[in-house]
Amino acid sequence: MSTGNFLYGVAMLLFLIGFYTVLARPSLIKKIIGINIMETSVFLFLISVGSRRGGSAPIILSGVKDYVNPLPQVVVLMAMVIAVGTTALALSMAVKIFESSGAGERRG
Amino acid sequence: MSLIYFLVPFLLVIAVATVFTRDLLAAVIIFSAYSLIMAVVWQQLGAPVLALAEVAIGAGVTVVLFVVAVCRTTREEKV
Amino acid sequence: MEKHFLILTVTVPLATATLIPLLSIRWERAGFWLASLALLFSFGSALILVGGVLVDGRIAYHVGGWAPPWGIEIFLDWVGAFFLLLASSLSLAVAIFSRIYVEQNLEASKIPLFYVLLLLLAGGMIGFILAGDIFNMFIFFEIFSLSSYALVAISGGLESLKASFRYLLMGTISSLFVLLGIGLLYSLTGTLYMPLLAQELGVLPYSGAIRAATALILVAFGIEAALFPLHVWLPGAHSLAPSPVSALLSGLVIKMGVYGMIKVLFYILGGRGSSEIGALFSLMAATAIIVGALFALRENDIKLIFAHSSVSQIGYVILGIYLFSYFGLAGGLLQVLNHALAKSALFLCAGVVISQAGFRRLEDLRGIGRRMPFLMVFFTIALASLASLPFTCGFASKYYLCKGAIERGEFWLAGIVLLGSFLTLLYCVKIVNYIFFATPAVGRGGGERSYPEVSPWMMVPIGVLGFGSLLVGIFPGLSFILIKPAVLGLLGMVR
Amino acid sequence: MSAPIFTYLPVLLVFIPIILGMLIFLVQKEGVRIFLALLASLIGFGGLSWMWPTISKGLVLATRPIFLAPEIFLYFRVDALGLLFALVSALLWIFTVIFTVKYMEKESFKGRFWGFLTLAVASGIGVTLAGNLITLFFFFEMLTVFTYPLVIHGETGAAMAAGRKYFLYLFVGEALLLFSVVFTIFLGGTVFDKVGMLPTTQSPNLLRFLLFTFVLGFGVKAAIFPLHRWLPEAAIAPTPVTALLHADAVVNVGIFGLIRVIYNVFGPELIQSLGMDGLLIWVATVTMIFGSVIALRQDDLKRRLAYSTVAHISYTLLGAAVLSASGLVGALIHLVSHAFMKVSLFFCAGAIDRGTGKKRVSELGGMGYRQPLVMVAFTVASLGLIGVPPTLGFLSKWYLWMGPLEAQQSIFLGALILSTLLCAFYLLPITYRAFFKHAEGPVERQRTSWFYLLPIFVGAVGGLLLGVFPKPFLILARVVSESFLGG
Repeated sequence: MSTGNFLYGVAMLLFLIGFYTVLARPSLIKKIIGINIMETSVFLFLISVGSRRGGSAPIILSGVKDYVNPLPQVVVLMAMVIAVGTTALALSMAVKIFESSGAGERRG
Repeated sequence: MSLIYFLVPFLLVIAVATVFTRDLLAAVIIFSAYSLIMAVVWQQLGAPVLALAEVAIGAGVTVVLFVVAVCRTTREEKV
Repeated sequence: MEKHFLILTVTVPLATATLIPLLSIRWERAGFWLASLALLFSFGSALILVGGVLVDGRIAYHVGGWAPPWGIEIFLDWVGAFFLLLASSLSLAVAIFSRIYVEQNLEASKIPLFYVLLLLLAGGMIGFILAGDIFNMFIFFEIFSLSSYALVAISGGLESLKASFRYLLMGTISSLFVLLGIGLLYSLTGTLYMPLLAQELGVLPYSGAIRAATALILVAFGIEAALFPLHVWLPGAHSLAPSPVSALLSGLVIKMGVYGMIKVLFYILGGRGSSEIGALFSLMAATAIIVGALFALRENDIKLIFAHSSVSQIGYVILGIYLFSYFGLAGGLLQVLNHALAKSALFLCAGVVISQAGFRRLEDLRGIGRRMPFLMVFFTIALASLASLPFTCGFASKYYLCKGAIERGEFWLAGIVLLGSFLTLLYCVKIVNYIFFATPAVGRGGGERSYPEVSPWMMVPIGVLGFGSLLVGIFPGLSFILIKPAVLGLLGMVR
Repeated sequence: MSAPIFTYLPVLLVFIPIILGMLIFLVQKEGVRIFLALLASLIGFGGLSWMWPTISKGLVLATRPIFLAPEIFLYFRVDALGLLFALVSALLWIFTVIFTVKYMEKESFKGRFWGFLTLAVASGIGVTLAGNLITLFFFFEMLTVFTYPLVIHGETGAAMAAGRKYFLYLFVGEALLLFSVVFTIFLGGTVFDKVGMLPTTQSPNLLRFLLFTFVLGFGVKAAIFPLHRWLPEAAIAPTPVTALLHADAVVNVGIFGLIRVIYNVFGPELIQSLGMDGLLIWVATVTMIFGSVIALRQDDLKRRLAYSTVAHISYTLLGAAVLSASGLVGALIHLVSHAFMKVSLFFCAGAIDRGTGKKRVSELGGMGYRQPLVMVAFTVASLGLIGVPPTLGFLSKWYLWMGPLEAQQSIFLGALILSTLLCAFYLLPITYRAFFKHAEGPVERQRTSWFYLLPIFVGAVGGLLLGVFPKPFLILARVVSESFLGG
């Protein structure tokens, strides 16, 4: 089993764990944690797509020939920033929902 | 690479632990550990910049946000 | 020359959004004026760009002067021009409408935030339309999604917060699906630039990985477009958002999901696997048409009726796209135009009623047509267009959809289209009955309710949308200036 | 006939009344509204009669198509069939307007009523002048839309219920119709310029299916059994509206559509080779007997007349479906005669209702004394509908009887005769009761307004006069049958 496929499987599992959290856990904060787990799993997937066995960081050094592909990393970096924004927005909503309903739990 | 094989089960266990911890503050702290391990995995995969970013953003900023939110709402998760 | 407008039409709204918080410390109305000016600029440049497309067919701009595959390209072609024109004009109309609405319905401290989010939403959508590689599509997708979650929640009511949270959860899952799909496509081809991607994918066999990537992205855009089983977030979010926001969400944002689907199906896949995808999605769209209309028929709150009706109407669009034929696609695009104009006019009218009279249930609307005749005439024009009566845009779009379905030999789909428009007619008539053919509701004092004058800031956008609806309704051929080459272009990509 | 206005005349004839109708909504003064409504009807009738000399020579007046979108174009083409229906509508329209002036005097929302009345009849004329399926469908659906506010004009619970039924029936029909229209255009035909526009090479079952949806689509409006239920319900509407529904536009337009489908879309040969003519004839026969029997049992005068319409409209369908020359002529003449008589009868019912408040047949005792002129007209119109010489009704029945004979289907001749007898049974007792039975309670003679009497007598006496001088409509009907069945 190559590292790549192994990591794809791990990412899949983490994604499902996150998905379960979003669907099944009643607490809003837990749901947001679930979203974060899903996000990191997708990032893990993207990074493992870009990585090569024995590849080095995409920094030009003398003597290094085999770089990992930098493009997925750029993608992940931007997606991470967006993820923080989403998390912040979601958390502020959760706080407001808690404040105006008196409980952080979602009903219905 | 062997470090990854060592870390990944740990990652999964921690993720599951985060999900099933009733105390939200504890869950958030476990989640920060999850982020740190994830950062190490990424570093191993040849993405040191991203690993750094994950430490700063995932285990740093996000967790702070979570802690603030938990403090302003409630610690326990009702089922 | 006009290709510089390509980048400006995206960046001006986004940049203005950052200016608003600064300026509104001193200048109370900074939000409104800056947003309107920025969107006016976008609209103007959209017109110039569409002019350019009419001449050249496709205009592209390389950000920073780097050509793809290294640099980032944004481009506009016929399909894009069609959506760009809609997005920029509707956002402008909504921004103008918001002036009075927001002052009456939001706390003063939230008004600058409202316009910031509005600009981010508009800029994000325009960027999404123009993006030349799928990753930029994803970024802009996130920008406008995030701002639309925030806009739904902006009034701060518990119900709207909950609706917005549900929207956020589904939206985030959808964007993660997009990201996963992008990752898969990248792992297969090593590029994110759409033409190259299409080229590389064209060489590869149609494997499970391509199928998985397609499915992920299509499902994600299906969530955004509120396709039937994925639509659960829509009724709450669209009915509880402030009315101008609902207008923009129903009129435009869900169409971005459709646009995304078009991009994936034609620009990236080149129509590959259209039979299996088409069968599944047209089934979902058909269900959406019927179920959405039935739910709308059951509801009693005007904004909820319109929200459910959006599910049904977007079903037509998606049905048209998955027919993969000239008439199907033309009908789908025409339906985009029809629904954008009609539904946003309806939500704006509902906004006026809610804001001026303070109610939203059908029983309270009794006889309102006699109190607000002009507003309600526009309202009725929009309803007629939704219900696809003759001499409305809706008729032409349903006609083409029906034709497309019959051409494919799928009589049942033609039947669904007609049944759907019959059900639409039923709920439209239900509303019209309350508005025009019922004794006016009694106010608290015992006499007929009185209504304050409607400000021209609100009437003008509604009037423009209404007249636009009427104009394209009587001469749907006008929109074929863009639709025909757009559809031919799309079909040209099918391999 | 090279005057440039002549080539645009059909367009103007449809759109000027529509624009006038829309203007009515903006006008506040009742007098101006009446003027506009009357002007619209006069323009309609004037323009149509101006075309009569040309069309009756067998010529056709076609305008340039106006393209709204690819494949969707407005195209007007006046042939003898269209002109015949349009003339009847326009002529009765004028008198409906006159009747309405007095009838709706004390009602509220008159602006709305006048506006929609004008729009509805104008769309009805639009259907008859349409030259392609899309135009026909456009005006057909607009007719339904504009009639709906008229049906629910009273805004009472009963009116809304009737409106709902009207709406449900007609729009389901229209959905089916749109399907058939799109399908026909897909098969390659849209313009009514030849007999039988469909390619005969198509699979027969597909064509049968298409004919079936067409018949359902138009049949709802033509109130053929079992799709007729909305028509008696809609009798709750004000009398001018019932006149509009039964004689002026709505039902006529339904039957007009069926004739277009039988002759222009399919063509007699195709219908025969599909073996569908029998089906149409049976549908017509069942409707005819069924409508008459139900009418016998109705006590409400307007409902009795409504079921009579169900029966009589299918005479026309029967005549058209036997696919013989005299059958078709008879069908068309019967349509004219029925329109005149039925308008008169409904106006009588309206005048009785407004004058004495009586709505039921059983309450009409002594009415011959209270409103003698009205009842005399009622009797004349009844006789016309039954088909007593020398009314137009006799002429039409004569031709109608010839139709099945020519086509050697004498069983339908029996049905026609039976239905005529039933017609006498449900109409003549009303006259008998009015003149020879005494009323319960006080009885005084009433003066009936000329706004009522003029339209009533025009209908009744018009039918009588046309029986003696049938030329204007008979020529048109002959031209129609020559063009469709080759003389």
